[in-house]
Amino acid sequence: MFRFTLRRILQVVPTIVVVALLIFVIFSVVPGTFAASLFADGKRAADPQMIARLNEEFGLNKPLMERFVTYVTDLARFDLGTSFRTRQPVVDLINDRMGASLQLAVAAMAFAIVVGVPLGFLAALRPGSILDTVTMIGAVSGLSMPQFWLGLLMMYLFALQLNWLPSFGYGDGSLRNLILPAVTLGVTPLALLARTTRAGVLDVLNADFIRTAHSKGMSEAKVVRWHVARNSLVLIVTTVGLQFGSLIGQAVVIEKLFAWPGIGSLLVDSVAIRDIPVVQGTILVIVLWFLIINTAVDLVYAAIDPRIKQE
Amino acid sequence: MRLGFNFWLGATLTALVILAGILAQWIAPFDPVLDADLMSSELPPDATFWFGTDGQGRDVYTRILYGAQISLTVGIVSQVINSIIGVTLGMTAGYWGGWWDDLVNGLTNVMLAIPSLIFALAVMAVLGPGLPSLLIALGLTNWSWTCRIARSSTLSLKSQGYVQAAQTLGYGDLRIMFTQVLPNMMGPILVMATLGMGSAVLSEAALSFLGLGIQPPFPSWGSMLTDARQLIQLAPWAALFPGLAIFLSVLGFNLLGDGLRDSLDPHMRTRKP
Amino acid sequence: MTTPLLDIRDLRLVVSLGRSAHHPLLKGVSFQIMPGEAYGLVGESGSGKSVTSLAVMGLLKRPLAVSGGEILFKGQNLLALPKREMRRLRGNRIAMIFQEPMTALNPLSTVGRQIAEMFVLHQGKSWGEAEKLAVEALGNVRVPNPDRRAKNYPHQMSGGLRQRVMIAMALACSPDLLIADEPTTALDVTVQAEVLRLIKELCAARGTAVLFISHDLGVIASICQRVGVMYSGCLVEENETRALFEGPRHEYTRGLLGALPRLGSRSEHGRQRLVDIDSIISDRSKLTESRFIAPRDLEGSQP
Amino acid sequence: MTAPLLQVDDLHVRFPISGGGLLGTGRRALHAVNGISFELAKGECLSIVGESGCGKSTTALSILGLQEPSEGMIRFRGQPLAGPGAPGRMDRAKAVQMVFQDPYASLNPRQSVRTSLAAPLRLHGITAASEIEGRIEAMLKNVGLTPEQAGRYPHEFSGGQRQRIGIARALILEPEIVVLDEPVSALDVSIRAQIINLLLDLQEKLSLSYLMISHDLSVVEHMSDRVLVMYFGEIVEEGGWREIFEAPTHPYTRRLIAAIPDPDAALNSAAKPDLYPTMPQLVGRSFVSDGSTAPDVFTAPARSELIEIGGNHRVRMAVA
Amino acid sequence: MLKRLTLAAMLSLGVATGALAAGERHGGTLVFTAPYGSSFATLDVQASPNTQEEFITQAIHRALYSWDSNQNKPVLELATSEDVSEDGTVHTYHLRDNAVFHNGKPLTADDIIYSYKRIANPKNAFPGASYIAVIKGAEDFIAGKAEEISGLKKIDDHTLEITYTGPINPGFPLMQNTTVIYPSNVEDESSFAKTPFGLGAFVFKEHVPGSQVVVEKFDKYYEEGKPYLDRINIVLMAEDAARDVAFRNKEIDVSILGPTQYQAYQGEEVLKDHLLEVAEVYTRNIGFNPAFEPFKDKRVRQAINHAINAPLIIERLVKNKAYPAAGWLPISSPAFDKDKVPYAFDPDKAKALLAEAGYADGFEFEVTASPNESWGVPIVEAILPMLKKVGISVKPKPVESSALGDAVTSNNFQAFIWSNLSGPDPLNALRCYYSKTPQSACNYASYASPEFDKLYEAAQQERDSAKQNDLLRQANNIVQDDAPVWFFNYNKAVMAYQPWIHGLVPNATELAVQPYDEIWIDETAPDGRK
Repeated sequence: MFRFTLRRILQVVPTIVVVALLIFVIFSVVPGTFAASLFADGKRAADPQMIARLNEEFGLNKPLMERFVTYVTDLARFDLGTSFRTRQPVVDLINDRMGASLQLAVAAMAFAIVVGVPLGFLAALRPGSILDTVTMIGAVSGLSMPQFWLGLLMMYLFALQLNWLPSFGYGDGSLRNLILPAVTLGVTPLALLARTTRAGVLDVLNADFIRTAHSKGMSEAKVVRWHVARNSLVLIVTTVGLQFGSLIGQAVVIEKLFAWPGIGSLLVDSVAIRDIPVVQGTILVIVLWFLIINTAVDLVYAAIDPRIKQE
Repeated sequence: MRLGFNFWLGATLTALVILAGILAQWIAPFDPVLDADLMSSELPPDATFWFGTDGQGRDVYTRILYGAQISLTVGIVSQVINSIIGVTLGMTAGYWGGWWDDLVNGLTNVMLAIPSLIFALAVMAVLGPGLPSLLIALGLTNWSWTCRIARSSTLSLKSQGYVQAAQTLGYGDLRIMFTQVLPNMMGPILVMATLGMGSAVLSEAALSFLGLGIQPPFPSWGSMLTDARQLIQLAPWAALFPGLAIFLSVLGFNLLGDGLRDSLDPHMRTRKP
Repeated sequence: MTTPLLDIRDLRLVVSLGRSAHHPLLKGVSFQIMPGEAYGLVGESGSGKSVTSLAVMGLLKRPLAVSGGEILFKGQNLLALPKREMRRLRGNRIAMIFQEPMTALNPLSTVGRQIAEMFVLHQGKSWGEAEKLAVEALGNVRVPNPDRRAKNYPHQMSGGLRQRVMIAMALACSPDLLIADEPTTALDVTVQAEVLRLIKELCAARGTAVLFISHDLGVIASICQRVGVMYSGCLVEENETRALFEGPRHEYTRGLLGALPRLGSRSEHGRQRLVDIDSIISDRSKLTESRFIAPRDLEGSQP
Repeated sequence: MTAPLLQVDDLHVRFPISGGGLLGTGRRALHAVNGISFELAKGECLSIVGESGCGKSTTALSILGLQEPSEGMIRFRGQPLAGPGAPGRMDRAKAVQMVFQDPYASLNPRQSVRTSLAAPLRLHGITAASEIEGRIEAMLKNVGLTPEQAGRYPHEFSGGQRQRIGIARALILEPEIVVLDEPVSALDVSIRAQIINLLLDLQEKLSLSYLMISHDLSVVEHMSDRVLVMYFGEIVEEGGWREIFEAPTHPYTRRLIAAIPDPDAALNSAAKPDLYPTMPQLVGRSFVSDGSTAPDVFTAPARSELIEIGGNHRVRMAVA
Repeated sequence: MLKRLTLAAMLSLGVATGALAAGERHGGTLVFTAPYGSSFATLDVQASPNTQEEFITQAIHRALYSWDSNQNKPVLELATSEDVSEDGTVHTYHLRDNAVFHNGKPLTADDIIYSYKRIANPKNAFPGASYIAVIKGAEDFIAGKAEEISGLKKIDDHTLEITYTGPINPGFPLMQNTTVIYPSNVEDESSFAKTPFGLGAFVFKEHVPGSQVVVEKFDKYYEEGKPYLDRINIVLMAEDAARDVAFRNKEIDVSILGPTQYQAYQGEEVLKDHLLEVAEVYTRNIGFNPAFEPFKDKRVRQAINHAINAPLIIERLVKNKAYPAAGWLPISSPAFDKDKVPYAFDPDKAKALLAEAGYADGFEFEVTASPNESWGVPIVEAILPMLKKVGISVKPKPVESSALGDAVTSNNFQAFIWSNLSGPDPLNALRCYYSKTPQSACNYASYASPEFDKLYEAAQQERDSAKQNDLLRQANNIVQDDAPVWFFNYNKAVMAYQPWIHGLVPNATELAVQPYDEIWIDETAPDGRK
């Protein structure tokens, strides 16, 4: 198991290296500069000297290869660089935002799991029932909704019309502020989880070993407890992992809409003002997060399924 | 092949979108861009303006019809690009194996690790807003699942007798891939593409919301919705109908894809995330 | 005359194709198995032999359904038994082993635990006790190092070992009847021979009757005392094994036996053609309409 | 003396297995085929028997060019068929063809019978529509199908009919050697006889050479002229069908034959042991393995050699 | 000209500060909004040119000068008086002797010298360096050629002499948030970004990144009896919709309104009486590139101005949240010409002008535009059918906001739509039409007119502000006549506030920035905030 773990962890390295190179290339050809973006709102007249000064300060007038070498050597020392805008280390900025992002992602995922998995399970145990039909219609609808539209609707309903919840922002970080964005963000993974759980449980129910279990004289409840639950867990864990891993990236729109101070909105804002070190750092962290979660899922997977370690 | 209710519902919705797109020129009562009279802005739905007018005084119904063209273009073109990339890489990787397979696998892992919305965001930032950029951005971001499916299908097809037979009969690799492998994995690829169309339409909306989608005056549903969200209280219809149009067309694509998949392979129920 | 252990009377099975359309799978099948007897059902794919066994186990799933007849086990009609009662019989008094030992075992559970489930379910043992009994059961099917093997997962075992695990599981509660559905088809010949020998010996020792289902006449011959030949949902002929092989009466049985290349039957002078079954059978569609040929029709007595 | 039709000389096939080492990059080699040599004469039916994983299919795939040999030579009429100097796919296609085991997986579900048969002809330069049609018609007749069935798709046929189509496809380029990979094992008993008969008829009619891969010894006995018994990548015994079936010498061969569930043997329990006289005494020699325990597939086997023990009959022994 | 402004200002002041007589009340928490982004870039405000950070500056920091919204001009803040030399270049400041930094250090001339040197330090590359550049010797310092800024001279602890490069009004550059004064006794400069110390009425308390900055009353603030508030939460909220909901839920005390909300709020009984409006110093316009053939001809540019019904767009699309533009200088500018009429909407005249110029059949051009709802693509969409009627086809060329600046300053456009600063200093505002101003600086439309230049240069030399304004007014009218841009509107900024809030002022430079030390909350405020 140790070797397996170590191997999975080391396999992340090449991927993250390629991602790092890829985003460097992409953002080295992006039009617009941070310095020029300072004048975008028209609130002050453009100042070519200042633009030149800032570009020099940020090393943007150095040759691409030189910038690349700096970028790579910094990365090798786990240094994500310094933000153009805030002049703080990018790591600090991300640190500041990570808590809110994690809160949102964990809450959304918890909501999705708590609602989605039982629904999918029950639907699979009674295929064709009203519960099944409703769940699956709900799931496909959930997957078909534009997220920010849903968020806007919820915002108006629960915050403005019913006055139950605050509409926006992090506030003091209380649960009340978290509910709307988390629920909105959780809808997609919820729908997916309900579907995959149902599919996974149905697949297990159709497996030969379930027939064996029945042939042993097991009751339905025992079959589910002893054999179905654990076996369908493999698929559920995978889906949860994939979703959880990509949730921080997916949260961009929701964070923007609900003014949630996560790294998704940090990314979008930084793209808009071309704060390239922050953009690169944020994407790297989002990707790293995805890879870590996936590796963790693989390890959990291996703990559940003894076949994996032997691959 | 038995196609269920879902498929037919999905097919109907999709057909409506396609019809709206094709017939827009003839059935739309107004011009989507030029028939903008500020004097008649934000009118509620009535006999003239079936879905009301937007903030610019344009007929929402007309723009929704034309918007279908954009959504379809976005959905279909981006998925065609995705499928071509995914199938080409996946099929050759599965068929040839070796270092090429390792390389494609690595690339796929990288693409999977970058959330597609973020990748699209980056591509849009480089290319600038607009339809061609959007097609490229969405076409480049979602091929990894197709690639994986193409690769695994190829691997399993490769051991099928008829592919081996083709090899022993002297077929070249490319000929085998195109005549023996490709036609027999079109099912799952088609399913992926159909489901991908839905997510492309949603991505278009999300990118529009982030200010990086198709920009006006093109009446894309995503940008209509984004523009109209400011008017949600003054002219809710301007936001309601584009939102509904997105929802129903994506629902159509999803149901169509689900239905196709269920009929092709009842065991392939698990959907890509 | 003893009462049969299993008495299947005019069993009819359909597959429903919609609200009212049915397609018959079994068109009235009757046969009996005596206590301790090994009975073979032989037939080609689609002849209905497997669904017969599932019907006995009560494991038919939609769209398959029993449409008529009785399955009497020790005089009790299994088809009329409440679910709970049927569960108590299943595994305990009637056990089953399946064709694919890879998929018939839960891949995420140790084999020891899967055997132990039998003792927990039917004998009310604690898990600890049951696991010990499971090791014993593995020893009984001659698995080497049973205590180590009990901790293995199915994928860590060869096909032959897995099938032994299935046998250990099936025989755990010393059932009265063991249903074996093509248990050796997926195995290599040498392994097959060992598994067959094991089934034969263990059942003989426990006095367990066997309903053995196979498409392979050789396998059936090596294990069963009596054989029923099925074709297209009907039992077309039934006889003692030796009698059936030596003197097949039904044209289908004759064709089947003739079509079989038999070891040692090749003559000195080149290769002879095998019997083409279609040259014997006049009209396949009429095969099942012809009269069922049972031994009593020929000899007037029963074994 | 003319070269034999097919000559396999010291064929080795090893598969690299990834997954070893810390990063999964370490490679071990699975020894699938370990130096087998044999010849196939014109018009002969040579069978390779053995249980799953013994390397018999890998050997066949190497001959067909579907598997690159790690070592050794395969020659067709004296010309290399694999390795350096080997001909292209096109030439090999006219020399060797294959009939596959699973009739359900061996036909492209999206191609009609006509397409399946016409495409190889076109590929090999036959473009005249009338000639193509004529050859398809003749071939379908040969395998017991009617020309009218050419327009149909595989799913419209039964398993036996599909296998006939598979045979037709293998024969359409008029190859000299046909590899039969378990040609009847997936078929129902009653169909088997028809396909076996068909194969025997075609061999005679078209003077084909068969290389048959099978684990079903009764079919092997029925069809073969000579038999190779393989066990974990090596030939352990080789001989004419009579030698193998009437005087099996290697313990594995004996186990294999004894395991066949043969109705006659089962019913006459006394018959079988008599078939096999006691093992011939080979002074100073011993068998490397008796075939009851599996050797390690990741290492090359212990040194051994095939010893001639009678006319046309050889058995593998440890090197003295 | 001040008449119109004061009128507008008084109207709003009446609303906002009408209850003055009732007596200011001390205590309470103000929940203020920062509407320009989802984060504060840094708490080291000297480093940040963004409006967003001005909300912090306003609470925590003070600069040498400050903007007096009521007088509509910069006034001395940290000095009680100044002496100006004959030629107007040397200012001697007498600093407040009661001003204390939050870290306890009293303000001295050293702090100002320290701060200006920090801002101009070439190693820092701070945006405020351009403002410091008005001090003599600063250019050399910024370029790294000098150790000191020669124009800065400490006379004693509370007297500072600054020599400027010319007879300018130093109030405009030295009131910016990037030129605020930091204490000179902080060792680790990086701590300014975490725990800022200033001279302002409020002390930094807490920063929740991406959410809010909390400040609390500073007991030793130099103005007697101020501030009134105990605490201010400066909450980040960029989404209009979110702000709207929050304001209606009384979660926030003030909200900057967009056009649709302005219209909605005006129609609602409970909201309409608590709106603060001001004409801001921004002019929205479409700039024409004279390098593009049709735009070479003045008649074409005038025709476009005639062809577009700007008042209609302002009424329907901008919901009256703007004033139609008569020329470049806005209503709140001291050089605004109230008698100058805007281009009339007259398509026939436009057609005639186009025909004269040889474009009777029209032409096609691209407008580079950002997504901004008030001066971006939506406006281009609105003029599109109007120009079509006179034969001109317009195509929006959408770019991201950050790319707009690049496209315009690199002269890579046929036309662009933008909102540009046109005040409060009219001399500085009209610099953008002076032919010696580089295109990339702010002469985006590459305007060059000898008559304009002559008037502008005269205005530069004029010390009398009335005469200077008169010269600039004439220059502005020349620009209007030449129409290098389509004059669209001047922004009307609107702030909604809760009824319990008092002391807000109509800040024409940026309405969202308010003097926190003047604001107080009355009894009707919700319990938690009283």
